[in-house]
Amino acid sequence: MRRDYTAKGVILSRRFFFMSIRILAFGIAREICNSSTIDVVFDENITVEVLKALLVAQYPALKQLTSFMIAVNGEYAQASAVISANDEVAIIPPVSGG
Amino acid sequence: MRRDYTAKGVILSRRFFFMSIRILAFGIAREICNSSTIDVVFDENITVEVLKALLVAQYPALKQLTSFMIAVNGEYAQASAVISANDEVAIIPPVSGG
Amino acid sequence: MKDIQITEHSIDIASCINRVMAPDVGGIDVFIGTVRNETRGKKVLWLEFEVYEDMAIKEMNSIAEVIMIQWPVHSIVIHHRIGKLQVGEVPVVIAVSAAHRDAAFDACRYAIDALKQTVPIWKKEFFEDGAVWVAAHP
Amino acid sequence: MKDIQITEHSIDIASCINRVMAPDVGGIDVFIGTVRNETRGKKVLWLEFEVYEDMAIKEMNSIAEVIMIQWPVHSIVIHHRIGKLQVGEVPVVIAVSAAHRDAAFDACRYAIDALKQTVPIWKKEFFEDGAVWVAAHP
Repeated sequence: MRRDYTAKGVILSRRFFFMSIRILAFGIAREICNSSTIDVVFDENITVEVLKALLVAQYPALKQLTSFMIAVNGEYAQASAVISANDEVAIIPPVSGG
Repeated sequence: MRRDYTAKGVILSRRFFFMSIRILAFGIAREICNSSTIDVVFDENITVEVLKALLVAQYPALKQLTSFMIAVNGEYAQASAVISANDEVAIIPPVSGG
Repeated sequence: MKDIQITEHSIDIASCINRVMAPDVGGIDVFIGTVRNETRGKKVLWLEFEVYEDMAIKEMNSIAEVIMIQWPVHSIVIHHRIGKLQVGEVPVVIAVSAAHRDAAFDACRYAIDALKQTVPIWKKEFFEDGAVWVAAHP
Repeated sequence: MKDIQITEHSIDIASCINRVMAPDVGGIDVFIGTVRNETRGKKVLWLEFEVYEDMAIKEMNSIAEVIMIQWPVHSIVIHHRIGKLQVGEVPVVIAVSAAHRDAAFDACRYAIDALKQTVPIWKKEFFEDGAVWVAAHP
């Protein structure tokens, strides 16, 4: 069975389950994903860059945003940063506080 | 009688009396002149520049100020401005509000 | 001293100002954001602010820390309100005190500019004909 | 709208801010001057402010008018206190509101800079060993 790159409580894996993370979604990202949390499962450590690509594949409307960032443990993460098992990961669409 | 260039209610004239003005003095100028008003009498229209020279001659401590300006009718006056009979004239030492 | 808060209640501007006052302070600059009744010619009915609170508090603290390194300031207060706000209400108050006013002005302006760029807070504008997440789309 | 005042009583900061608020305002910048407890390393006991009131009001009005020509601001309040002020008290409050914050910041800073350069108000600092008119001598 190959169910590649799907999300929302399902499998993002080619091989066997290895790591499950919960992604927080805020603002317009929450609306695009239709949920304030998305549970995803990976079979290996992935980078922020790969996660963004997976998210865009799953939720194409994210591509239409001015930009979106990924925060890991409450801090903006670089594209090359590796996401680990117990990290708190969040989708940060363009901020507009103030 | 020649009482040239004296102030404080006396005569700043070589010839006959012609114009009397009251000068307001504020801040350190008030302390230097030892009064908040100085009455001076001129025998002809004078410029701000001449008035300043007369004041410095009478109150040499004014020369030690960082600077001082003359206001005529509540506005900063240019050196070349001519003072007229009913003008309100003021000595404005360096301001320090705020 | 820094005082960073996110609240669902109305911000007490006077108390923000009192917090940064001190005998060795000579100048205070305060920025107050207010909800405007229109944006790009469209009438705004109300706003809703959403926050990623843990991260927002972190980012606001880090803005205050950068300021304290960069300018000789005495105290910084940054209070941001979230939830539903009506026209005229106050989403944000930033107060910065310093011995001399230049530092207070520079730091306060830096704070609101940085807040608008990095703090994970999102504003949704509600119009008569719909709603828009500000800055979301090009 | 401009509201220019010179007063012998303590300035009501909250009311200065309320005066510049409006539904079409998006940002308010407020400058609050406070009496500092020291100047060039010397302990200040209190200050006394003297004013040439008619001219000061004129100059403050003209600062506000220049601002209204130069920046798209909504309202300006400039209140200056005179007489004897203790450490921690507030000699001046300037509040500027605008649709967008840049104008409010620029105009508020211009206002306090201009006020300190042109408005005929004089400050005497009282120390344990005497008193000095600020800026009077080089």
